[in-house]
Amino acid sequence: MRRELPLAICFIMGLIMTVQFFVPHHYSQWLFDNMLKWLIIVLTFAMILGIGNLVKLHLQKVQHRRRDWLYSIVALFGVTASLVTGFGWGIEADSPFMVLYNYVQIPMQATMFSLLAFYIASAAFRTFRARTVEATLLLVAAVIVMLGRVPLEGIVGRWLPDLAEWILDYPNMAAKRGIMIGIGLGAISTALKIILGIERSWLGGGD
Amino acid sequence: MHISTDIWIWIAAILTLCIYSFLYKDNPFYKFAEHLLVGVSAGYFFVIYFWNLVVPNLLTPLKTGFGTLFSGGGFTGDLAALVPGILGLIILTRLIPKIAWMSRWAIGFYFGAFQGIIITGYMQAYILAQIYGTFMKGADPVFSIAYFGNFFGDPSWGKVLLAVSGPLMIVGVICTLTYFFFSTEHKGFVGGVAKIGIVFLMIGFGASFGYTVMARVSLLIGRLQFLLRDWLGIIS
Amino acid sequence: MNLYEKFLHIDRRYIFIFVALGVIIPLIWPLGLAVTTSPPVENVYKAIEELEPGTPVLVSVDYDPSTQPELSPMTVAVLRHCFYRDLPVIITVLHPGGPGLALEISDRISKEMGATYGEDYVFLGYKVGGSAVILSMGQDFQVSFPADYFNTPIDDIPLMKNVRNYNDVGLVITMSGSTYPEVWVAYAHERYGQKIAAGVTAVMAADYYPFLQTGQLVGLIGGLKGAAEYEKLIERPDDGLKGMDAQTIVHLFVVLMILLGNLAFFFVKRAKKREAA
Amino acid sequence: MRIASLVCAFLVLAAAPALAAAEKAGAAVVAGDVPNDAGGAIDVTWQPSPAEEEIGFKGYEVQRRVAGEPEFATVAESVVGETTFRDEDAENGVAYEYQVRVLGAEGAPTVLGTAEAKASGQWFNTARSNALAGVLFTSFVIIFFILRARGGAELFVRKIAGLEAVEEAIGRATEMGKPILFVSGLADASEISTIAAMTILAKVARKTAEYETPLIVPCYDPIVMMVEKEMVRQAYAEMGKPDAFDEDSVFFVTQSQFGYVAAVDGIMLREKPATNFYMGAFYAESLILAETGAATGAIQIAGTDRVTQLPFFITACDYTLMGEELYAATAYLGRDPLFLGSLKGQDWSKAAIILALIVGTVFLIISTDLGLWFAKLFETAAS
Repeated sequence: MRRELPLAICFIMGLIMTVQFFVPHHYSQWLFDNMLKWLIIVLTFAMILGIGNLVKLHLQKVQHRRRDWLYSIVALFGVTASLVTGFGWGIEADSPFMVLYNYVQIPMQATMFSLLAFYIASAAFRTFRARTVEATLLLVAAVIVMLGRVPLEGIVGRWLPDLAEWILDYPNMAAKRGIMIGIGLGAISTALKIILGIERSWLGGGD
Repeated sequence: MHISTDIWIWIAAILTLCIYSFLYKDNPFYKFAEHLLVGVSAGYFFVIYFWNLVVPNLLTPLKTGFGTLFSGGGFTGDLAALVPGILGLIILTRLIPKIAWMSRWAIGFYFGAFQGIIITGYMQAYILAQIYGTFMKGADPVFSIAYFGNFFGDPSWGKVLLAVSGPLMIVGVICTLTYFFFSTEHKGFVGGVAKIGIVFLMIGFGASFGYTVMARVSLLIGRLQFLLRDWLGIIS
Repeated sequence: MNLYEKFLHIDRRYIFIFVALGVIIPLIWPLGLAVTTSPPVENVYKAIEELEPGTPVLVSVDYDPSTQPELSPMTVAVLRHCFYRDLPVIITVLHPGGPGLALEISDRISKEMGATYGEDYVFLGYKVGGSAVILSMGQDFQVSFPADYFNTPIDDIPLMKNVRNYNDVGLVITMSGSTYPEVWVAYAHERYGQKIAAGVTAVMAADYYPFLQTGQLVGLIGGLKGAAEYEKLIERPDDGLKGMDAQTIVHLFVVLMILLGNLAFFFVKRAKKREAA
Repeated sequence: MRIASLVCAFLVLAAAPALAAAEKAGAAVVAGDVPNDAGGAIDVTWQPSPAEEEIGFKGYEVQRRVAGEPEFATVAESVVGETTFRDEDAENGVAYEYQVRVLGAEGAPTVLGTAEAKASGQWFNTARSNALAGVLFTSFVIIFFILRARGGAELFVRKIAGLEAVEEAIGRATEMGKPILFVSGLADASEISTIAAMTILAKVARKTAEYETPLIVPCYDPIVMMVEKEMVRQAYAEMGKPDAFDEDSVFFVTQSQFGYVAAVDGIMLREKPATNFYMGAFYAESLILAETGAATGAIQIAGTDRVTQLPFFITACDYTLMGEELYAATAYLGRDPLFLGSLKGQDWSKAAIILALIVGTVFLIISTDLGLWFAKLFETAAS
């Protein structure tokens, strides 16, 4: 019951969803469409556990006055604000929830994202050194593509962007394809091991 | 210069600066923004999933389904929503240590279903489509003797590229795949082929890196436009 | 530690400052670097140029604020182009994060261009469903959009009186940072033969080149560079071209840093070899 | 074994000419069930009418009626530039009669022809027979080698630098008395890379349990958190250190991509882990994490199957497991013969694919048509 049943459920579901792929009939389509929704609903229930975990950790920090406990109050305030506005007034376009989203969450997320512009520059400087043949290849390809994407045609001519495009379309694509085929095989192999119950560490411990 | 008078623009601008302060070093402003972002966003996704998924796909169908059932209409497809409902509740058994093991049933269901989708999906997108793509570019083969014929008939840079690019692609895929052999030592012939594979990998990684720089800069442009235009009104 | 070594271990915060300045300066004082146009973008421009005045164009704002820096400039440029050419614009949104952006842009550009709501453009708002919405518009706009964003029944909107389904739409342009163009192609193009053009982020552009080869997309605007090209075509410089200045500067800066880094690295290595010898 | 895929693909190719033949037979209008679908749709195609060339041609009109009923109803009008129509509104099993009319410049429309068809849903998608052949082939090979490994066959695997470094990196953290940070990607448990990351975590946790090195596992997905917590608990129990397991070491952060990154960046600067693991699915944030980690001086070991993010990990981390190596890591770290067997199976599948690529190339050299025919065996249908 405790270990065999989940393994059996996993096996059966894996088999059903594999077979489903080959069956265009509408029962099969119905199952697929609904399955995706169901799985996200299951995830939503799990989020109760996730948020519960987050709240518990921060409450503990506040309670025991651990390091940075003041900021934990901020986090708790944030969760509360989202939940209260979201369930209290709904998620219509101008609701308080969406205002919170548009003016608090979005700006911070976008700013975090934009840190990449700085890091990509510092990473390129720090790591693009011609230490070995391989590193040199990487660095030369990167520089060509970078220059190829800058509007310099007037100065150096069309050949640079064309070369950049060619590198992206052929050597780069070849490497990507090789990696992807390997990934495909590795993924199928891992999924197979899970369905067959060979890989079962997800069950965790206990009996 | 027209500084914004909208309180929300000010909040957004200040939070933006708090995050940027991290570039200098960790500091109380960043810590504040970080904790606020974590809290708000954790709640956000729960609320969004609830309204956009749980309500239309769980609560509404259950309501209609049971409504029909109790008014004598018999069982309808709406009651299929019981499946995720029950699985969801089973997940929550994790909260009760005594029966926490039951949550594995739901996890088994969740994992199993996705593995089935993965096996077929990866076969299609990662294996077949990539093999097909190695041979084909659009509706034409990447490689044909005729391309060489064209080149020798009327030599030009474009034609030599067209002729050799295809074979290069095929060789690249084979060499890269060879690099990923686990059960043979990278020595001798296999080692040589794998080395060429590494050459392709490195050129590919470099090219992708260079290709991405542009997109990342545009994100920064977006944020700075917000600060300089919407908030400070320095630019129009 | 000599100068070269110091340079190799330079505090990365100096690099950050240069990157920030490289973006801020051209935003305030645009340099106006030259941009050459490319066929995918020209084809979008041509597709709009070829439409008879009065033929509606559907612009679908299928992105959210995370990709807004790249996609809004091209949306703005396309809207301006349509208004120049007296092509009525129908705006839809398939991405839940899009309505606010679409509203802001359509408001701003219509005011600037003197376009009248209901006659020169209409904003139908967001509808959940993606592919189902695209399919339903092939039958009748009424199915998914019985009323516009402001709850006016579309029967009462002058522009929509002559528009029943895709047959009455000259071109669909989807602006997206994800896979919406594929969905548009699969449903509106494959099933109803609707002409589709797409505006996507620079990173996504490579994924959509094959669609151009097969003719499933009539044209493609990729990233800020694409927006800049479009602004050049309609001769109305704006955020795209300004952004290109900034991008060019940062690109050149990064390349310069890589070159200097390697030069310094080379000298340090040579010095070490000499010491060892 | 490729023969199986050839045979399946042959069936597909054999079916295609049959359909084409029906169109060529000369009927002005042809109607037929849409193949490989769930039903409810019929394709109507017709021969172009000479009227198309005339000035004032208004298009074609497609009409439909249930066979035997008196009246036709229009289902498509003013079709221009195309000679096909897909009726998406057909009921399965009902015989429909279609009539295509030409709307000329003036006068009444002229009937081009009629045709009858029924819609039905299929039980097997023939367009996916190559995928079926592929799945059967790879599964067979992988299971075959797993069974052989179970039989006790010795299996060799080559070294992977990133995995050799795992032990060393944990040891270093222990010596320095600093924690280890394990990030298992920013995807949910539906991603195979997340699962691979979780199994790697289980192995890493056994080592941290052994050395009693603190472990920090911030989670992006609540289900991943649940499962990882149990895995780590189990690892500590197996190493005989159940009390060393800290319940709060595996915790949920947020499902917001950059919210999560903000928090992990903060952890890196405040807890100063000596070793950072980034395993699983990563998106744009890969470089933010790796650069922040590099600035703190941590040893960084990454592994992902996101091809677009590999360049960033390769440049900014000390070791990177590329693509398939990430999945292989469990086999390496655990040395379980069954897992090693599956690696062997993957290798043989790879060899088969290389063979297919070579065969295709040879065919392309012999004749472009032959090569195209071979390439088409791998073509995938969109939906």
